[in-house]
Parts: sequence; C-alpha cells; structure tokens
Amino acid sequence: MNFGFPSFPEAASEYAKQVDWLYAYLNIVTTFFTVGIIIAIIIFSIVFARKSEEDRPKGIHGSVPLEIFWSVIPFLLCLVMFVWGTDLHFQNSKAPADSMEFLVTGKQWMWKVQHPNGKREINDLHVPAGTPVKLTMTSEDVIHSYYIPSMRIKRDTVPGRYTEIWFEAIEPGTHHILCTEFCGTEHSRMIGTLTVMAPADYQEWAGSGAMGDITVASKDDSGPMLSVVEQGKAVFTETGCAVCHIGGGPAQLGPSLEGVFGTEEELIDGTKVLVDEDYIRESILNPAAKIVKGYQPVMPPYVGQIPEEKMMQLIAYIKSLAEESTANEGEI
Amino acid sequence: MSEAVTAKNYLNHESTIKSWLLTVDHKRIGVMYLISIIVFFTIGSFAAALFRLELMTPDANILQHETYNKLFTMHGVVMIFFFLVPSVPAVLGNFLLPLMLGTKDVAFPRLNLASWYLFMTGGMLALGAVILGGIDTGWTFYTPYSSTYANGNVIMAAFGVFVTGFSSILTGLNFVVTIHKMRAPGLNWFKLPLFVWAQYATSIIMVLGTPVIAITMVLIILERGLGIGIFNPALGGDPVLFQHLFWFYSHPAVYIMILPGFGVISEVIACFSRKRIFGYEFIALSSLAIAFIGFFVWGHHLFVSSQSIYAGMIFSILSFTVGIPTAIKIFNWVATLYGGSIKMTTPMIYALGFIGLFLVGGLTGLYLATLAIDVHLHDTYFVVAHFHYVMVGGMVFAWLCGLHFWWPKMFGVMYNEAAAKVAAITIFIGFNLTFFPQFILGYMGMPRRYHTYPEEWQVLHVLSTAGATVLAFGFTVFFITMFVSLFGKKDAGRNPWQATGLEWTHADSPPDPHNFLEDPKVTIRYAYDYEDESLYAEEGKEG
Amino acid sequence: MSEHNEHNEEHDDHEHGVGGYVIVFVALMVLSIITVMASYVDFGPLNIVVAVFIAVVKAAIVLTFFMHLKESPKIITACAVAGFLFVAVMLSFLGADNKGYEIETVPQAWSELGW
Amino acid sequence: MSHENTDAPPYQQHFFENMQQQNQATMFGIWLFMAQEILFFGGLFGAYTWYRINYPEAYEAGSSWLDPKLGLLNTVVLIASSLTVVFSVHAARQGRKNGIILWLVATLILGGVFMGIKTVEYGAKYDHSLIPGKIFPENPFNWHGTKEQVEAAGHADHSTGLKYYDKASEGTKGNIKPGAWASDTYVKKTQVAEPKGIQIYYCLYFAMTGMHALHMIIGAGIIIWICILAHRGRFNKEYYPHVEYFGLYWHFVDIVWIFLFPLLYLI
Repeated sequence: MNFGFPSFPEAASEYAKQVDWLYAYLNIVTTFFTVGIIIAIIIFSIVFARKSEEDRPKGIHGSVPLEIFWSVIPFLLCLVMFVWGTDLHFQNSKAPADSMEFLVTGKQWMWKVQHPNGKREINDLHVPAGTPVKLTMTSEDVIHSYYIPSMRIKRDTVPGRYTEIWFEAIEPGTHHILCTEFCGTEHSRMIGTLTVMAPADYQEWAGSGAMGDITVASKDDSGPMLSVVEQGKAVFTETGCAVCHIGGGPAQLGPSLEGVFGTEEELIDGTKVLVDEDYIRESILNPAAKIVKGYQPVMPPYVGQIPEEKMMQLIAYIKSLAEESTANEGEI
Repeated sequence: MSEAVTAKNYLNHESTIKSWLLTVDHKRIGVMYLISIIVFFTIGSFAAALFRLELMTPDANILQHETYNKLFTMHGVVMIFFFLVPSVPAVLGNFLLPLMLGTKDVAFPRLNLASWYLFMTGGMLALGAVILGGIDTGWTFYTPYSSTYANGNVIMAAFGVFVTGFSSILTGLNFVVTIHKMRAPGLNWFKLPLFVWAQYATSIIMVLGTPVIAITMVLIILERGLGIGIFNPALGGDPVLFQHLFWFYSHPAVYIMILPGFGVISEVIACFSRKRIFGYEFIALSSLAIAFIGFFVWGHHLFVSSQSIYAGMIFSILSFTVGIPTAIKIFNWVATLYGGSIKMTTPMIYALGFIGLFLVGGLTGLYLATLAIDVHLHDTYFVVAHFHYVMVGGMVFAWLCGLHFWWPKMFGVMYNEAAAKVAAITIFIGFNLTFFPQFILGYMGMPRRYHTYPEEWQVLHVLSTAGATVLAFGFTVFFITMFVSLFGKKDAGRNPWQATGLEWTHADSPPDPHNFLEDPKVTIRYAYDYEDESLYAEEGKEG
Repeated sequence: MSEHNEHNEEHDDHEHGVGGYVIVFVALMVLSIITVMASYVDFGPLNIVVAVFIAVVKAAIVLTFFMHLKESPKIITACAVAGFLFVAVMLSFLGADNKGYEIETVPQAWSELGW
Repeated sequence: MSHENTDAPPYQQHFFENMQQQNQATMFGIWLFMAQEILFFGGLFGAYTWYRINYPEAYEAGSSWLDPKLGLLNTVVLIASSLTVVFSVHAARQGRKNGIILWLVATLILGGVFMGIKTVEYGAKYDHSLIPGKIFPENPFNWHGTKEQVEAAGHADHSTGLKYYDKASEGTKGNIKPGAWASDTYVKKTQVAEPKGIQIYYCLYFAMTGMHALHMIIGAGIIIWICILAHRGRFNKEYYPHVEYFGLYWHFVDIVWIFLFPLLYLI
C-alpha cells in the first residue's frame, strides 16, 4: 500500500475497480478543461498584453452559438458521469442474496461487530475473501459512518434505523475501517482494521472461539459460543416473545412469526406493510403503531428494554424463521 | 490620516466614534463590516493554523481531542457565518451598490445599520460560546450529536447563527429593493454592472434561504434546551430531517458565498482587458439560474446518510445542471480576454488566479455530484479540498481582488503595487500547496475532522501544513501592505483604472457623504463601454 | 419587471369598499365551515388534499383582497408567489425522500437494465 | 437631476426622489419580508410533512385531543380580526384618525380572544400530560390513548388500564390534580402502546402554534405602537404606511393559521 509516496488507495473489490474507472473518466474530463482553460488564459495574457496606454481594443458583444456550444458539450459530458455514476451506485445498493450477514453497531467511539456464527469483535472486522459480505448497521447514539476506503463504500449508521452496505473482497489483505461522520471527542479513534482472510483461514479463525483482542467483553461471552440466530432465539425466549408469537392458532394473542419475514401483512386499517427489519423493530418498540389485522393492540412496548445488539439478534432469528419455512417451498 | 487632502468626503466629514456607530451611510457601514470581518477572519485563521500544525504528525501532540474539535468548529462557524457570507455582499456590496446604481443610499439605511448590529450581536454570541467552553459540533450542527451528546454551548452558538441569519436576510432585502427601485434614470437592467446582477441573485437567496436555517436553529435550541425530541431518535425524531432542513439553506448559502465573487471578477476582467464583457446577458442571467437551481440540489449532501436512492438520483442530476451556468461564466470570462488589452495589475492577478482555482474547485464538484464517486469521497479530505478551492480560491480571492480594485475608491489611496503583487502570488502558491495534497488524501480515504490519522498519510499532511505557512506569510504581506497604504497620500484620483461604472466616472475618491455631487444621469450605450473615449480623458491618470 | 409600475396608482383602488370586504369575510367563513365538514367525510387519503386545497383557496382570497395583491404591481405578486413556490419545492423534495431507507425498493428492472 | 426637493413632504426620506418611489420601495420591502416569513414557517411545515409521512397514525391519534370546535372558533376570531384590520386601513385611506384607532383596538381585542382560547387549549394539554420535553418536569409527556379509547375505557372497565379521574370521585388522591390523568404508578394493568412518533406530533403542534402565537404577540405590540402614533396625528390621507404594512403582517399571520387549523385539528 505504501510505496514511498502514497498517492492512490488500493482497490480491493471488483466494485472498487469499477469506481476507479469512473474516477479515471472524471479525471480525464476535468484535467482537459482545467489545463485547456489555464493555457488559454496564459496565452491570451501574453498575446494580448497591453502594449501602450493608447490601446483601444474592439469590444465583442457575444455569440449565441458559442454559448450554446459551451453549455451543451459540458452538459453531455456531465450526463455521462451522471448515468455511469448512478448506474454503478444502484447496482451496488443491494447486497446479493447469498451474502454473509454481519451486524454492525456504532457506538461512541467503537464499532461492535457480530459474525453470522455469533463471534464478536470490536472495531476490527475479519471476513473471508471471495464471499459477498453484507453489513447491516445501526447506531446506539449519534450518527456514525462506516467507511472502507479500499472497497469505495461508505454508509451512515443512523440511530433508530438500519442501513446496509456490502462488498466482496478479492484476496486476503488488510484495509482501513474509518468513521467519517463526526461523532464526538474520539471520532478519529473510531477506526479499525478489515482483515480479509482465505475462506479456510476464516473458518478456522471464526470457529476457534478466540475473541481476538476484545477488551470490552459482554456477558454473553462466558458461555459456549452461539450463532446470531441462536442468540436471537435465546432473546426471543427470555423476553417472552414465544408465548404469543409461535405456533399460531385462534388462542394466540399475537400473529405467528414463522415465515412472515419478507411477506406483506394487512393491517387493521386495511393498508399493507412489508415485514422487514424496520417494521419488526418498530413492532417490538411500539407495537401499537401498525397492528396486523385480526389482532388486538395488547402487546406492551419494549422501548428502552432491548439493546441494539439484542434487537439485531432478534431480527436475525425472526428472519431465520422465514428462511426455514420458505426453504421447504423451494424458493430461490 | 494624511492632511494633504481637505476635500470633504465620507471618511472625514465627521470623525467622532458616535458618528461611526450611529451612521446610516452605506459607505461607512461597509467599512465597519470590513473591519469586523477582518477580525473574524483573523480569529478563524488562527484556529486553522493551530490545527494545521497539529496535523503535521499522525498522533495527537499539541492539542487534546476536545480542543482539536473545538478549534475546527470555531474555524468553520466563524469563517462561514461571520466571514464568507458577509465578505463581499456586506462589505463591497454595501459600499458599492448605491454608487453603482447612482443613488444616494440603499433603500432602508437604518435597517442597514440594524443589520450590522445584528451581525455583531450574532458574532459576539458565537465568540462568547467559544470562550465560555467552546463548541465541538462542527459548523454543520448535525443532530443528534449537537442536540443531545455534544459538549459546550451549542444553544448560544446556534442563537448566534440565528441572529446573524436575520442580519443576512435584512441585508438581502435591502439590496433587492435598492436594485429594483433606486436605479438612476436611464440605468436599465441590461446596463447594470454585473456586480449588481450577482448581488441581486445573492440577495434573493439570502431572503428566501436564510429563514429556513433560522427556524432550524430554533428547533435545535428547543431540542437541546427543552428536550422536545424533534430530532431525537429515542422519541421518534429523525436526525435526517435536520440534515434536509440544514442543507436547504446551507447549500444555497455556498452560492451566497460565491455569486458575489463572480460579480467582482466580471468587473475586474472587463476593466483590465479594457473590453466590454463577452456575453453580458449570459453572465447576468446565469447568476439568476445558479441562484434558482441552487435551491434544488441540497440532497447531494445526503447521498450516504440513508436518503432514498431515488431522491439521490434527482439531486445528482440537478447538481450537474447547476454546473452549466457556472461553466458559461468561466468560458465568457476567458473569451473576454481574447482580443483585449490586458494589464497585469494586482486585482487582475487575483482575478485570473480566481478563474484557475475556481475551475479546479468547480470541476471537483462534479466528482461529488456523481453518486458512486461521492459515496467514496463523502466526508473525506476531498470534500475539504473542494470546498476550500471554491471558498478560498474562489470567494476569498474575489474578496481580495475586489478590495484591491476598489481600495482607491474606498480610501482614496493607492497601495504599493509591488508588495501587493508579491502577496497575491504568495497566496496563490501557498493556497495550492495547502489544498492540492488534500485531494489526493481524500481519494485515499482520509476522513475530515480527524485529529489523528494512519501514518502513511503523513507526507501529504506535512506538505499541506507547509503550504499553510506560505499562505499565512502571503496574508501577512497583504495586511501590512494595505494597512501601510492608508497612511499614504490620498492621490488615487477619481478613476485610476480608467474603468466604467458610475462609482468611477461620477463619484470622487473617497466619495462625498452623499455619494454624488450632482445626481448622475446614465448615457452609456451598454455596460462596460470601454470604447467610450471620455473614460481616458483628463481625469484618467491624475486626480 | 423593471421600470416603475405605472398601472398602480395608490389612490384609486377603493372600488371594493367596506361592503366588498364583508363579502370576502363571509366567503372565508363559509370556506372554514366547509373545511370542517369535509373533514368528517371520509375521502381516504384525499382528505388531506381537500383540506389543503381549501386552505390554499382561503389564503389566495386573503392575499388577493385583504392584502390587495389584485391592485399591486406584478413584482409584489412575484414575491408572494416565490415564497409559496419555494416552500412547495421544499415539501415535495422532502416527500421524495419518503421511505427511502428501505433498500428493498430498488426495482429489479433498474439493475437488469445494465446499460 | 432634481435638486433638493423643497416641496417634498416631511415624511419623505432624503435619498428618495419622490414619495411614489418611497412608497413602492417600502411596500416591496415589506413583501420581501413576507416572503421571508413564508419560508420561516415553511421550515416547520417541512418538518410537519416529513413526520406525517413517517407517522400517519401518530397524527391521527394526536389530533383526537384537539378540539375542532375551539379551532374553528379561533379561525372565526382571527379572520374577523383580519377584517377589522382591513377596516382600519380603509379608515386610514380616508384619513379618519379615530377610525384607525377604533378598528385597531378591535383587532387587539380579537387577538386577545384568540390568545385566550389558545391558553385554554394549552392548559388542557398540560392536564392531559401532553407537553413534550422537559418544559414541565413534574408533568412529563404521558400518552394514555386517544380520546376515543380513553372515553371508552373511562366508562367501561379498567381492562386497558386507563382511568379518567373526574372531579367528583378521585379528586383527592395523591398529588394528582382534579381532572388530571393518572400517572403510571396509579392504575395501569396493561399499558396502552404509544403510536410511534406521538411526541413528535405534539412537538410540532406546540412549535407551530407557538411560533404563530409569538407572531401575534409581536403584532399586538405593533398595534399599540401604531395607536400611539395615530393618536399623535402622524398619519394623513397620503401617508399611513405603518397601518398598511401592519395590515399585511396581520393578514400573513392569519394565512398561517388558515393552514394550521386544518392540518393540525382536522386531518
């Protein structure tokens, strides 16, 4: 990465390379105009320098064709930038379905990460190469922004809402992870290292149970290591969700959560809502906001009772309930 | 001041402090703004110098994290709200607008004075917040950090911005009315100097944009003081709404900070090419186009803050669109040089420097309008460099350019050309050395507002700090040159540059308290009529 | 817009005297009552449209007659219109960011376009 | 070209060519100020729109506690005050000094009635613990369901955990004021869930109506000032800008309410 005089960041994913091509195009266009205009200014300044105080140059009113010419050409060049940039952005905005999902929680001033198998890290992130990695992110306090320069991706983590980014590292290596949204005193210490490992190495590392150099250990770490879904299941049970939300049947107070994720539910007011992360989160914190048709608003709100990490585990578990049921139907 | 000239002018007809503090003369108010913003500029610069020094090394050496954060916040708040926004509009605009329009004063002189007092009140509140503990939110005041988590006097600073906002609104209102209703007989819209057009566009933004930041600041104050929850996610508030409201003003605000600069450059380029400006109508109307489209692009500040990607797409294309009128201006200025009679005076050096730097600043804006690239560059040093190229390379250069150009008119004295040229060239070199490395740093991923950073970026940071030293030296030379000139002989003469415009052809240097000894009547065929021989007649060279 | 707008002579605009104003007042009252009544009828999502539409009509009446926009120079009408226009623009862009946080909303079609 | 204008009236500023220029300029200035005011409130309406899209159910639940009858009454009062202002301007045009003062005082009274009704409404919000934030730490925001839910619960049983303490039966319990809502510690078998963003609705309600009320208070101050000027005989048939511009300001305040009333009370 460092070759005497650092000048260009590593491109560690296919997407990063595509962004660099677009960057190259922009560089060519802007350099052309910058150099061209500066040369024109220098040449004019020399050629038309005032020779005597008696100089009375002839004024030119202007030229409409010229104005149109130098508005339309730059505009077309800009349109290329717009279409190219937007296309790239849109294509990259949704993670592939087979991504490994990592949960990231920003907190003043650290990144808390949980791997799909439940392993936790602080600040650093270990991922396997050649696998799409999706980060589902939120924040516990202020807005942070998760930034991996060598992947050319960045996304704010906003309290009260989930955002996601994804990348697919090409080969093993280490990269910077930075927080780019000013978040307080130790903003510049909210950094970590992304370690891309060969898949086999990752399996070994993640399965080892070693917690790396985590200094802030959470209570759950004492027991045997559980996957995110398993931890979510534990939260589901200990919070008492299972009483009303598993099994279904007429006696149940709440809708069964098996297989609901990703479907549309009809609400009491007749509107429909897509069951996604945000809806589940909202329904846990403020159940009465959107009541599914056929049920009463009897569930107590859990505002302030479930920490963000547990919330993410819960959601992961509810998602897994849907995956189990759709797996049988043979959906792609 | 020199006793050589005894003619009555706006500077010497009364000299008590009271006569300054209670003046309703637009020229004196302009000078008062000049002094005030130089004080703010100095304060902001010292903050910048301190943290630039700190950034020489990757680790924290001379400052605490907390102090560093307070310093860059102070730099941002002071420079943007108390230097850049009033720099050209309130100083040169106040001084020149009535002169250029051939009228005795702005439409509401007392309101004008009230604006200055509001400005100073806001400035004192912001400085007070800095002294009484500082603020560490950054000039953007992003919630929920500013409303819930930040240290220091956010309420006081926000109130300072609120008050200053009204100063800006009232100044804008005053200018719009003055331009509409107070023009001298015969001075129709398309004979106006382009500086007036630029001021007009700026003033419209000031009147229509600033109230939104005012109400946003009120909400911040309520949120922080009373915890009403409007931006607090725990209560259902949405921090992203704050960003929308904030940028609804603050993006147009960067046009407040650059459009008047365009006006200055148009004047200077025409004068020292001794040639009417190329494509007058296009330059004039492109200012209005920028002001108008500039209101619809704010969302490009939210590309990564979980804004809808469709909204992102719309804001992206609109952001490209606003570049076109700007390109038109640059091409027209260069075309004006063609076939002219170019004289390299200090203002001309600044003006050509402006074109070069603003070009870089403007074109790097295209990177930030491109969605995929902006995701990478957002909140990195690339943005810092872009912003400084536009604001320092653009507006500060335009401000210096205008100050050098109208200095003889304002104070009746001429500065030392050689020293001023040294300052201009030093500032140009120092500026590029400071900020060009930051583009490279930005693409490498260096985030803004970082106190410490990974070691491999140190080389570029050292370069940048070295450049800042050169820049500081340049500004010192500039200040000394201008200050010394005030004590020189008042012999600049009525029209030392042989320029068009009522302020040169009809008013003395310095002007009479009532601007014109007799009401001017406009007879020119078109604006910038440099073929008019009367410009070069008797009073051209010697005053 | 430019030169002094001659068509406005300050002193000859007294056509609608007291009686005219009272008629305007009555119209505003009627509209106020209509808007209350309309709110009890369920138009679904159209309720807000109806309410805002009536409010806009009322505001327009106040502007035109009470605030004398009818007899004012165009530039003054332009001021008022500009104010409302910019608010409308702000509101519509804020609306455009609605539900923007759901990444699922990317249409398949767009990414399949490929260009 | 004109020399010193010796025949200019005393109220003409020296830097204006003539009264027509002065009138047009000041009128234009006032309207620009109006445009500025529109944008100022526009920011609040922006917040209103944003949250309405996000939390439609909170708006519905929240507005159940606003009384459309009081809102309509206030609308009538305010529009009537606009009418009296128009009459005042009309009187000024005819040079009737007493007419100016009379109608302005009428406006002041109507404005007072408006503020009085507003105070009653704000008081009810206090009693229902619907004031967000730390303004009244002893009576924090506490949602007990919509008006319909509460009324249903009050008359039926306590199954939803809601109870309305009316004056007669429970007035003496603890520190709860008569007519106030029971706090959480009293009766709450199961909680009524808050619609998401319900506090935000009340934030907006108080921010918008509060900012509107602030404008009315400023307007009241201006009325008094103008009445004093009128009493001193500062105005005549040709010169009454204060009255006219105040009229514009007051109508603007009226227009803001025209939008606030349906948006907050009705839908």
